[in-house]
Amino acid sequence: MGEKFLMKGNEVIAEAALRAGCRFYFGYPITPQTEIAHYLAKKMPEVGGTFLQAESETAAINMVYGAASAGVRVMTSSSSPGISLKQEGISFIACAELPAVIVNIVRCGPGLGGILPAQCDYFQAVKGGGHGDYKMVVLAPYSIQELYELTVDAFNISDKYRTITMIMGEGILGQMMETVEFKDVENNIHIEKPWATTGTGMKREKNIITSIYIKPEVLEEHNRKLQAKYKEIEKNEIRVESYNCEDADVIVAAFGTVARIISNVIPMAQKEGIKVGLIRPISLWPFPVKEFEKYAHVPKAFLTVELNAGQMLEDVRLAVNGKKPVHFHGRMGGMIPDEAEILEEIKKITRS
Amino acid sequence: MGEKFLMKGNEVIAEAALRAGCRFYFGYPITPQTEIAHYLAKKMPEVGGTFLQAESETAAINMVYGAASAGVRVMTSSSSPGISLKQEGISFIACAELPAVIVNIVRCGPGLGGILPAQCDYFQAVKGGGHGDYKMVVLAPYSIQELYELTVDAFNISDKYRTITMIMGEGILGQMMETVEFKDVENNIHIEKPWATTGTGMKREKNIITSIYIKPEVLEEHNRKLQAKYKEIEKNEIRVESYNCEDADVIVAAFGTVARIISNVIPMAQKEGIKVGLIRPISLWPFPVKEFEKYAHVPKAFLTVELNAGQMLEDVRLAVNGKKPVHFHGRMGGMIPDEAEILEEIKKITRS
Amino acid sequence: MAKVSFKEDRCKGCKLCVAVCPRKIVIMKDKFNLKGFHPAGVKDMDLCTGCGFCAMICPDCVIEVEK
Amino acid sequence: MAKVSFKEDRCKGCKLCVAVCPRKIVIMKDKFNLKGFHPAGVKDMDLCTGCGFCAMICPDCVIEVEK
Amino acid sequence: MATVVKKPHALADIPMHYCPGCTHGIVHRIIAEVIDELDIEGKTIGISPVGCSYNNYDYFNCDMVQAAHGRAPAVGTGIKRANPENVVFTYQGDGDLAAIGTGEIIHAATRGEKLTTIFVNNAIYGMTAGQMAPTTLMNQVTSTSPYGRVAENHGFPLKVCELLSTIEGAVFIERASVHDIKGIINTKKAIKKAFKVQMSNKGFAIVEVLSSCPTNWGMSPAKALEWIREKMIDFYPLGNFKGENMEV
Amino acid sequence: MATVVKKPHALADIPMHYCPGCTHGIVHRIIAEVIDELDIEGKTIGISPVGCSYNNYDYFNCDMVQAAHGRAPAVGTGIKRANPENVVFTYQGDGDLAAIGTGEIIHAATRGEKLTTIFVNNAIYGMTAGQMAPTTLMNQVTSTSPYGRVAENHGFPLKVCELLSTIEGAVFIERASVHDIKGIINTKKAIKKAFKVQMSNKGFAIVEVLSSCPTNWGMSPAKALEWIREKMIDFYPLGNFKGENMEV
Amino acid sequence: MIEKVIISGFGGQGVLSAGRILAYCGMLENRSVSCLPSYGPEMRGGTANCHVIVSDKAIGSPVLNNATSLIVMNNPSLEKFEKVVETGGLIIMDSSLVNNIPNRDDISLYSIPATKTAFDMGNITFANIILLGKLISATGIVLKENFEKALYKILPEKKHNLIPQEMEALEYGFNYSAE
Amino acid sequence: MIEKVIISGFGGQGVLSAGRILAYCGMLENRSVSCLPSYGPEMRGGTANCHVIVSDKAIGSPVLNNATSLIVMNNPSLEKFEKVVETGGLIIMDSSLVNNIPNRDDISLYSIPATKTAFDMGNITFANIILLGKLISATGIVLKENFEKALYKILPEKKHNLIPQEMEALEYGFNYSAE
Ligand SMILES: Cc1ncc(C[n+]2csc(CCOP(=O)(O)OP(=O)(O)O)c2C)c(N)n1
Ligand SMILES: Cc1ncc(C[n+]2csc(CCOP(=O)(O)OP(=O)(O)O)c2C)c(N)n1
Ligand code: SF4
Ligand code: SF4
Ligand code: SF4
Ligand code: SF4
Ligand code: SF4
Ligand code: SF4
Ligand SMILES: [Mg+2]
Ligand SMILES: [Mg+2]
Repeated sequence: MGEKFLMKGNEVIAEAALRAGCRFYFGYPITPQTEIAHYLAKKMPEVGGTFLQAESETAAINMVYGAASAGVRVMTSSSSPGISLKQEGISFIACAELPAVIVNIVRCGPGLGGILPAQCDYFQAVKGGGHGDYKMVVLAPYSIQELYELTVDAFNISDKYRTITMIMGEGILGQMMETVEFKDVENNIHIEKPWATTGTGMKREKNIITSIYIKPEVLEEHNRKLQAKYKEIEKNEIRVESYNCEDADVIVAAFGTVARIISNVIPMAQKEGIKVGLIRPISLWPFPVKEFEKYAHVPKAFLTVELNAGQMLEDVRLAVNGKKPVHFHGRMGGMIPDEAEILEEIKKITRS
Repeated sequence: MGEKFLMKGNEVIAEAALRAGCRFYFGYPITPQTEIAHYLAKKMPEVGGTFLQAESETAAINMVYGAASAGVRVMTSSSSPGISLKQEGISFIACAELPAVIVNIVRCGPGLGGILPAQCDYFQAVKGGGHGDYKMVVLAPYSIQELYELTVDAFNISDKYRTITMIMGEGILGQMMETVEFKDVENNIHIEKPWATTGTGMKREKNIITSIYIKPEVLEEHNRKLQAKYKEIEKNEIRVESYNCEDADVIVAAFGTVARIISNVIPMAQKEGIKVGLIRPISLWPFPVKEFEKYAHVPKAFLTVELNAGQMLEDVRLAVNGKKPVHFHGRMGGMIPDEAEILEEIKKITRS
Repeated sequence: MAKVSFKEDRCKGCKLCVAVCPRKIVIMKDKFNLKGFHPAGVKDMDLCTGCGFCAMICPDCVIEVEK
Repeated sequence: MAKVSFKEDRCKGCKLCVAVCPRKIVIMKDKFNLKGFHPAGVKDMDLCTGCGFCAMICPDCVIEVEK
Repeated sequence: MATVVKKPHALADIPMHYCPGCTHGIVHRIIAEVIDELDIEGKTIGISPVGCSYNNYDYFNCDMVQAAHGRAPAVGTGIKRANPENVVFTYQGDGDLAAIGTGEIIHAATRGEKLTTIFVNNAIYGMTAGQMAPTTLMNQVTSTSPYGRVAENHGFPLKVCELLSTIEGAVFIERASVHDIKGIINTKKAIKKAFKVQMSNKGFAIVEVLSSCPTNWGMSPAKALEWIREKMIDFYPLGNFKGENMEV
Repeated sequence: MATVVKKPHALADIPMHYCPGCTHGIVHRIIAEVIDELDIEGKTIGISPVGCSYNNYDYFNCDMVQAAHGRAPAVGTGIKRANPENVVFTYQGDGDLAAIGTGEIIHAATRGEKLTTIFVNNAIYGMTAGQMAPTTLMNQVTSTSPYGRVAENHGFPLKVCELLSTIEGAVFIERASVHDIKGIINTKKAIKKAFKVQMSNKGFAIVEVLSSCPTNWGMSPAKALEWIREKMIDFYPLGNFKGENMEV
Repeated sequence: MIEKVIISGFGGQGVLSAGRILAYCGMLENRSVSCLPSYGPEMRGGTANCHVIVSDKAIGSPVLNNATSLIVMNNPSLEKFEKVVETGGLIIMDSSLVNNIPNRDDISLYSIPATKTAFDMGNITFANIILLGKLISATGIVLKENFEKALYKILPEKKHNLIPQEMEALEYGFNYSAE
Repeated sequence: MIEKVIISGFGGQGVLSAGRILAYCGMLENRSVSCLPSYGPEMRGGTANCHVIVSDKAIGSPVLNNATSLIVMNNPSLEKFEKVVETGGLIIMDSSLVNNIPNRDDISLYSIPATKTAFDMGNITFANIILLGKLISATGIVLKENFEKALYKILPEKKHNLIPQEMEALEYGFNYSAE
C-alpha cells in the first residue's frame, strides 16, 4: 500500500490534476473551492505549469477554451454562481469539441445564496445550463479518495471523447479532510491531438477551432455527430454503485455526500427490520438508467434524497418509468438531513 | 373587430411590452431578435420610457435586476448565447423575487451555432440554466397573435408572483409576419409593490433586495417559500391546447412553430386513416402534466416532435409516466421537419 | 472639558484609537468584553482635547466624542 | 510598363480602386460578373504608373499589380 | 456639550461583522455622515457588492440592493434610470470593481450615468481569503500570488482612477485614503462632492478609497495603515483627477 | 516584371463575404502581408471574433480559433500561455472589443499578455444590422440610436487607445486608418510593429484601425472613406500612443 | 383557397417588401396570411427569399416546403427553388437577370424583363412590383385594388407620391404577355 | 470503535489544526478518519468548529449530528453543542474562557484552564494541544506516541523545534485532573 495523506478535498482535486498531467489552470476565486487555486498557485510554478487567476469566470472559461484549442490539458474550477457565468463558454467548448475539466464545488442557491453545501446545480450540470443540445460528463465523488481517482479520470475521459468533464461535489467535499492514497491510475496523458491549433509549421493544412456552422445542413450534421458521441459515452462511461438492492424494501437513490449519510441509515433501518438498498450514481451524466431498470421490480418504492428541491429525482423517475413510486426527500439552503429524518421518510414509505 | 396589423413577431413583442406598460428595456443586440430593440429604440422615447443598449448581456440582466428592484415593469430580450450569459443574473432575480420579463428568440446551438430557428434551449429555460433551485414561467407562443397576448400576460404573471416570465420562441416566430390585432387584454399595471426600493422617504422601514442568506435555516426557509410559490404557479398558470386527442391513434406533443406543422399533418394523416391528436404545451413551465395524464390511456403511443435532440421529450415521458411509449422526432441546426417526414414517423408508430 | 464615551461591547480591540490619539490617553483595558476583546477606554479624560480623532478612525463606531 | 490584372469574378464593384487611382484610369465595366456586379478594369494601361494604389485599397484582393 | 463625533443617523445601530481594524467600517461611517449632512437618507438607494461588505445593506438605513459580483454599476443604472429622483450609490471592492466588474464600471462611466461609486481598494480579495486583485502591488504576496506579484505573469497593478480619467462621462474622480485623520477628512470631502455631482446631474462620480485588510495582509490594524501610507499611496497617488473645481 | 501588390500567401485564395467596399478586407490583406513578411505563417494563430469577421478563420492560412463575442483576448491568453512559441493575434470589432469584451481586453493589457490585437473600429455593430457601438460618434444615427447618439442618454464615444494607454502592460498602442493609401501604409507599419513587439516578448500590443461600414452607415464605399477622414479621425486622432520608439 | 408563394433574389432587390405587400393585400381581403423572410447571418447581399401564404383557412406552418407560385430574380434562386413548385403551379422570372430556364414542363412559366423595364421606367426598385403584377393576374391571389390600398397603408407618407407609378408598374406586369 | 469529536471555539484558537492533528493520528493508526471544518462566509473571527471522526470502519457521513466527545473553547460553543454529546460522552472545556457550566449529568466533564496554562507556558497557541491531551487520556482515541509523530509530519520543518514544548503541553493535559 502506498503512502497515505490527510488532505482537504479541494487540495486533492488540485493534486490530482497535477498528477494527471494538467499544467494549465485558469480560475476566479469563489468559496468554497478557493483552496484549489491556492494549492495550484503554489505548485504550478514548481512544475513549469501555468496558474492564472482570470479577471472573471467568463474570462477563465474562455482561457480554458484557448488552452484546450492548443491541445494541452486544462482545468478550471468554481462554485455555483461562477459556473452560471461560464455557461456560454461551456456551450462553446462542447460545440467545438474541446477537452476540458471543470470543477463545481456547489454552494447553496439560488442567487448569491449561501456558501454551505448543496446539490442544487444538478439540473444545470446534466441538462445543460448553457444553450443548445450538448452534454458534458458529470462525475459526483463521495469521498476524498474517489475525488482523486475521478479527477484523474476526468482528464482521460475529456481527451478521449473531446468533451467537457465536470467534477461536481457539494461544498463539504471540498472542505473536508480524509485519507487519500495517490494510487497510480490509468492516465493517458500523451493522446494525440492532431486537431489542435499549435501552428501549421507550414507542414500541414491549417486547423480551425470553431463552434459556428452557418449552413443548417452542416450544423445539423455536426449536432448529429455530437449526439452520436454522447450515445457512445452513455454506452461506455456509466459509473454507479449499488448496495443491498437485491431484496430491498426501499431503494434509496443518492449521490455524493448524501450517499454517505444513507450508508449510515442502512444499518439503522436494518435494526428496525427494514431492508434499505442504495443506488449511488457516480456519473450523473451519463445517468445509470440500467441500474435502476435492473432493480425496478424489487422494492416497494424508491426514495431519492438530495440537497435540493428534487432534481436527480426526475432522472430516477425517468429510469424507473412508472414501474414503482419514486418518493423524494430534500434539504436546501445548506442544511444536511440527518440519519433519523431519512429513516423516518423510509418508514413512512414502508408503513403506507 | 379591432384594427389588424401585419407585423413581424419581434416588433409585436416590443409593441406588446409597450401596451403592457413596460417603459424600461435593457438589452444587447443579437440575431434573430434585434428588431425588438430597434422598435423600442424608436418608440420608448416617444412614451417617456427608457431604451438602453447595455454593454453586454450580463450588464443588461443586471440593469433589469436594478429596474425591477425599483418597482417598474422591465424587459430584456436576447437569443441563445446571450441568454446563457444572463444565467447568473436570472438566478439572482429569481432568488430576490423580482418581476421581470425575458424574451429568448432561440437560435440553433450549441456554441455560436447558427442563427436559424431552434428549440434547443428548452432545458435551459425549464430546468434552470442558472445555479440553484428556481423556476421561471416559460411561455411558448405559436402565432404572432398569441405572441402579443402572452407577452402582455408575461408582465401580469411576473408582477403577480414576483417571478421571471420568459417568452421563448424559435427564430421563425421573431422573423415572420402575420396578422395581429391588439385586443385589450387584462393588464394589471398598477399592482402595488411595497417591497420596491424607491427610497424610504423617511416614512417607512428601509427595503432590502437581496439574494444572499447566510444562515442555512433562513436560506432553507426562503427556498421553501420559493417552492411553495412555484406550486402555486403550477396550480394556476398552466396553459395548454389539445386537438383531436379523444380518440387519437397517436398523440403528438409539440410546442411553438412545430405545433403548426403538426396541424398540417393532422388532415394528411386523416386521409390515410390515422387519427392524430396534438397536445400543445403553451406554458413549458409549468408543464401541463395533467393534460397528458388525461389522455395517457387513449393513443397507441405518443410522439414528441421538437427542433432539438429531445428535450421536452423528458417532460412528456415524466407526465406519461410509462403508461405508453413516447417516441421522438427531432431536427437540429436550423432545419425544420416537413409534414411528410413527420407523417412517416407517425406511420412507423401505427405500423409497429 | 471633553467627554469620550465607548460602546464597549462593540469594541474589537483594534487599537487604532490608541494609535491616533494626539494626547496618548486612549488605552486598552485589561478586561474582556462580550466579544472576547480587550476594549479601549480613556485613561485620563482631563487631558482630552475633544479632537474626535479616536472616534473618526474607529471602524466600529464604538466612540462618541462631545465637547 | 506596368501590368494591372483583375480577378473579375471577385470584384464587388465598390469603386474604391476607381477613386484612388492617381491616373484616373480605373473604370467600371458595363458587363456583369458572376456575382452580378459591374467589375472594375483599367481603361488605358499605358498610363499606369504601377503605383499599386488600386490593389492596396481593394478590399477583395481582386487586383494584382506588376511593374 | 456639543457632539464632535457620533454615529450618524444613516448608519444602523448594530455591530458590524468586519475584522478588527478593518477600514471598511470607517468608509461606512463617512458615507452615512455624508447622507446625513446632505439630508438624503429618504431618497438614497445604496448598492452592496460581493466582497467583505456584501451585507452592508444591513448597515445603512436607506433602501439597499445587493448586487451580483461586479454588477453594481449595472444594477445602479437600472435603478437610477427607473427613478432619476433617487440618489444612488454603489459600494465596491477592488475585486468587484476592477476585476469581474471592469465592463460595468467602464460603461457606466462612458454613459455618464448619474451614479456615485465608492471604490474601496484594499489591494486584495478580502472575503475569499486574500487572493490577488488587479490592484495588488508589485511583489505583494497573496494566496494566489504566493511568490509575489511578478510583472512577467501578472502584469502591473491597475490604476482605476487614471483609467477612468480618459472617459468623458466620468466627471468627478478622486483618490483618497483612510489611513490617517487627514485622509479621513479628505475622503469625506471627496465622497460628499461625489454625491453632490450626482445630485446636480453632472455625470458619473467615483471616489477610490485606499483601505486596509489587516487580516489578509497579515498585519496589525495600525501596521496596515502604515502600509497604506508607505506602499499604497506611493503607487496610487492621492488627489483629484477630475472635477475638482466643478460647481455643484 | 516585379510584383508590386498581390495576394499575400497567408491570405486564402477564396472570395470574402464582406459587403462591397467594406474595409475589413483591406485590414485582412494587411495582416496577411505582415505575416508573410515576418515569415511566421507556420507559427501564427489567429483568433476570430463575433462580428462581420466572425469567419475570417477561412481567410487566413494559419491556424485559427473562433472565439465567443468579446472573449478573444481571453482565448488568446489561453493559447499563448499554453504555447509561448506561437504568435497569437486577435481580430476584433468595436462591439466585440469595446462593449462586451471590455473586461477581457483591459485585463489582457493589464497582465501584459504577449498578444497582438487588431481592433477594427467602424463605429457600429456591422453584423447585427447597425446598432450603436461604444465608439459610435456623437449624433450618429444607428438602428438603436435612431435619434442620434446623445450625451444625456448614451454618453460619449469610448477612446480605446487613450483608455489602454494608462495601462502599463500595454506597451504598444497605435491608432491608424485605412481610409486612404497613406493610412493603409501606416496601418501596415503599425501592425507589423505590433507583431514584432509580441515576438520580442515585450507585452501587449494593439492597433486600432478606423474602418468603414458602408452598408450600415448608408453610404457608398468611397463616401464612407471620406466620412472616416472627416468625422472619425477628427474625434479619434491617429498616431502612436505608446511604444513608437521601442526596439524590437 | 391557399396560395403558397416563394419570392427569391439577391438582397436589395425588394424581395421582402414584395412579400410584405402581398401578405398585406391578403389581410385586407380578410384572409389568413403569413410572410416569413429568410434571414442570414450577414447584412451582405447573399440570396434572400421570403415565404408568403395567403389562405382561407388558418395557416399551419409558415415554412413552405412546396409552393404554388415562385417569383425568381436571380439564377441561384431558380436553381434552388424550381423543384419545390407544385405541379400546375407557376414560375415568374425576371428575364433581365435570370437566363437559365427551368427544367419543368408541368408548370406555367412567365418570363418578364422586369428589371430592365423598371430601369426604363426610371426606378429600378419597381422590378418586384412588375413581377407581382403578373402573379396577381395569373393567380388572382389578391385584388389589384387592394394592392393600391396596401401601398397607401404600408408606405410612409412621403413616399405616397410614388404610388401612381408603382401602380403603373403593377399594371405593366399584370398585362404583360411574352410577344 | 468510533469516536466522534467536535472541537469548537473562536476562529484563531487552533480549532481546525487540533482537528487535523487528531485525524492525522487516527490515520497513523490505520483507522478511517475524517475532519470537516465549518466554513463561514467570513474570514473574520466568528465561531469555528470542526467535526472529527476516527473509526475502525468505513466512515459514513462526515457530518456529526451527535458526538462522543466535545472540546469547547468559548461560551457560545458550549451552548451550541452541549446537547449533541451522547449519553456517556464527555465534554472538555477551556475553563480560562468558558465560564458557563453544561447542563448535563449524563456525561463526564473536564474543565482545564488551557489558555491560561498555555499563556504561562509562553505560547498561548498550545491551549488546543492541552485540551487534546485530556481527550486522549480520557478516551484513548489515539496513542500519545502517534501524536508526536503526527506533529513531525504535519508541521513545517522550521517549526519542529517547538514540538518538545507541544508534547509537554499535551502531557499537561493528558495528566490534568482538577484538584
Ligand atoms: C460570480 C462570483 N464570483 C466570485 C465570487 C466570490 N467572491 C466573493 S467576494 C470576492 C472578492 C471580493 O474582493 P473585493 O471586491 O476586493 O472585496 P473585499 O472583500 O476585499 O472588500 C469574490 C471573488 C462570487 N461571490 N460571485
Ligand atoms: C454573446 C453574444 N452577444 C451578441 C451576439 C450578437 N452579435 C454578433 S456580432 C455583434 C456585434 C458586432 O459588432 P462589431 O464587433 O463592431 O463587429 P463588426 O460587425 O462591426 O465588424 C453582436 C452583438 C453574439 N453573437 N453573441
Ligand atoms: S477626542 Fe482626541 S484627545 Fe480625546 S481621546 Fe479622542 S483622540 Fe484623544
Ligand atoms: S478603534 Fe474602536 S474598535 Fe478599535 S480599539 Fe478603539 S474603540 Fe475599539
Ligand atoms: S497601379 Fe496605380 S496608376 Fe496603375 S491602375 Fe492602379 S492605381 Fe492606377
Ligand atoms: S476595389 Fe476591388 S472590389 Fe472594388 S471595384 Fe475595384 S476591383 Fe472591384
Ligand atoms: S478580510 Fe480584510 S477586508 Fe474583509 S473584513 Fe477582514 S480585514 Fe476587512
Ligand atoms: S455590414 Fe458593414 S462591417 Fe459588415 S461586412 Fe458589411 S460593410 Fe463591412
Ligand atoms: Mg478588496
Ligand atoms: Mg463594428
